[in-house]
Amino acid sequence: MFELFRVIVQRDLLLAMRRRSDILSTLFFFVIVISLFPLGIGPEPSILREIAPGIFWVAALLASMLALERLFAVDYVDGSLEQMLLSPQPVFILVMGKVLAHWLVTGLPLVILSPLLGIQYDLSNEVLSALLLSLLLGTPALSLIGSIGAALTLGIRGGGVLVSLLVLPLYIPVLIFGAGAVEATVSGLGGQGHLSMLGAILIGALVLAPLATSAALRISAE
Amino acid sequence: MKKGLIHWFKYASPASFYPLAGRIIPWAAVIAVLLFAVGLYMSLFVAPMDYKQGEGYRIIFIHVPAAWMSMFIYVVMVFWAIIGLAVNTRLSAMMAQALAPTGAMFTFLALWTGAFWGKPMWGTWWVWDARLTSELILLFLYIGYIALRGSIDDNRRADRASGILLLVGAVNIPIIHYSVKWWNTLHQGSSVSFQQGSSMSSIMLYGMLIMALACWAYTIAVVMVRVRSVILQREKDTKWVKNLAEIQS
Amino acid sequence: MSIAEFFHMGGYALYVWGSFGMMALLLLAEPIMVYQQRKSILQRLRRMARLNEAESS
Amino acid sequence: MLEVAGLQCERGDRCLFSDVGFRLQAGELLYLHGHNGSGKTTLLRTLCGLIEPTAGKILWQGKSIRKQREEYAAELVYIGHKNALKDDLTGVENLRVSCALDGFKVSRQKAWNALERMGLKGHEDLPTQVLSQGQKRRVTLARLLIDKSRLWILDEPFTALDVNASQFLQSILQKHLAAGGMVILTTHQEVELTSGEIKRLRLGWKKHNDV
Repeated sequence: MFELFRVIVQRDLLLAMRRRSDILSTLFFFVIVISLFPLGIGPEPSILREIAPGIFWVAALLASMLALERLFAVDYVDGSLEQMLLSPQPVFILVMGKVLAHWLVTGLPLVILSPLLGIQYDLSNEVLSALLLSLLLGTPALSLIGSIGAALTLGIRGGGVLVSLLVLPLYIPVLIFGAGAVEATVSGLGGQGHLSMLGAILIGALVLAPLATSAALRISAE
Repeated sequence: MKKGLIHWFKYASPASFYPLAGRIIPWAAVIAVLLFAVGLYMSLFVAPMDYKQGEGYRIIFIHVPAAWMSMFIYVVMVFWAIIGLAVNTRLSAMMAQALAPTGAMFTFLALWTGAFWGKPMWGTWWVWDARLTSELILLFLYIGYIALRGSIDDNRRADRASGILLLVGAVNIPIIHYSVKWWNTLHQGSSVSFQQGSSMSSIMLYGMLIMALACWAYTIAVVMVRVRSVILQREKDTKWVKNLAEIQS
Repeated sequence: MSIAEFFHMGGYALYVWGSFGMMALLLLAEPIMVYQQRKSILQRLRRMARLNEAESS
Repeated sequence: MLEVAGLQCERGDRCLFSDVGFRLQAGELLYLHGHNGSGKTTLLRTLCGLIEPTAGKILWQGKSIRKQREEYAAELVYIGHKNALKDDLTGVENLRVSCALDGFKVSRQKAWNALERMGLKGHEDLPTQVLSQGQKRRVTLARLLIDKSRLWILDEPFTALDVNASQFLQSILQKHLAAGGMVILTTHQEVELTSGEIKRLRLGWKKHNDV
């Protein structure tokens, strides 16, 4: 069972490495969105510090949602998805593998880069670490929840727009607790409560989302 | 016991549900009209003016029932989705499909009346109050369901995919609601809420209950008409539809 | 209470009637739309039935 | 043994086929005939368990495949008309992944040998996007040389293959049947068997007779 998980993760990482533009486009989307806000709002550091948590989290939400399109679509088109569904292992193992690889490729770089971007917003070290931690807990949850939407809209015309319609409302708790953790740190209250809620959401998503996604994949691949 | 079960399964087939729904419609419609007449009379004439909110509070006679309905209907849709996924009856997915537009309509109505209540009470049309925000997210969930259903051509796939979406939404709603509440208390939004300040008099409670029942009867009537349309559309190639009196004439 | 007073709603006319009006609008429009939908489906099915009859005879 | 009875399938409110039934024993090959749009691919995918039939049952070793999805999947190879290859991976990598998905761990050397036997010598470690259609098909079919599953369900396996390759594929099929395997396929090409039995199933024959 673990062998298959490893094979899938390895395969998807290898594919991503051979086609690096996909990784980079998500990352640069994140960078550009975050860099645009000061241009629209003005360079006043006190304002930027205040809005930074919300901007980082909304940008992360959008970036993760944009990346969802590629999660299953390519496998669906070339027939690999059928082969995965016909594997003698439980499908949710496969889903976990694919989501993990997807997160490593589209989520993790964004998490790692966020402290660097945080400097643009004049954030203190403490806030930067809270931002890093909240994104580290939150973005995998986003990938997991988003995988349900990606699976449901496979092969549907206008699927990209539809995914955002289905998935964004479900992202709201992650957004609230993620941005809340950073904000609480900014205001000196400490973000532990928010972070533990994010952790709870991540665990919940880890248990439930792969099941829903594999059911959705079976339906969509018919 | 066994006989009762068979009886129920009989109505689970679209062919036998279709005439049953047809018989329900006039009854539900008449009840809805009567209850609305009583409810409106109570809410506009009988209920006394509120000492704090003036005549403006009369809005809650439609706001609260609409908000109840928006949530009830979602729960009912989830119920049908579970039945549909578990037992694989076509009718249950059709019921969920027929309920969705009415549910979205009540959600919109709750938001609209919330805004019209908020303007005189809070001074702005929109306040990020926990209740209104949750209602807004519920509207997004309804729209997502309708959009997903509408963009899948194959009915069987549409039934099952939208069923899964409803289930996912049902798991998420409590989490969303809780997180919005948490967020709201942290940000110290509104201090006036709908029930606060005015102790609910029994006449108000009855008025709201009657309005809610009227909305129920209305929903049943409208949904039955709509589910009949859905049945006709999806079963158009079957013999029983071709032999219907409505079509033969 | 005079009629003018009733419609004035103690200064809340816009809000109260805006809400009740929207409800009336929606609850009247939806049944009409649903009924129209049913009529058009029945019409289409009837046309199809007639076509089939013409073909088979 | 694969037993199918009363199978019915609808796609988009249209009944594609109904009351399909057959029985397939070890060493038997089932040909699926039918004009375009008669539901051959749908039937094959239904037999794999990818599509749920609207009526009827599919039994593997006397037990419904829905109740033993994983056990059944372990005994099954399905090759659809899509090649399920990743353009950015090499032939060897593709083959190893597809075998791993079916539960077989394959060494690099073994995968390399299988591709060589399929006539892909010198192309083993090229990304499959530079290969021709026929060569891609061979990479996909190389799985049949390694996989030990008993039931093969093949959708148009001969498309894009040249004479040599299709003869080689025929010999693979014969060997599989002789060893007690089962094959279900759709094709325009006849397979000559030295042992075992050929069964035929024609889909949509009613419409066919009308024409």
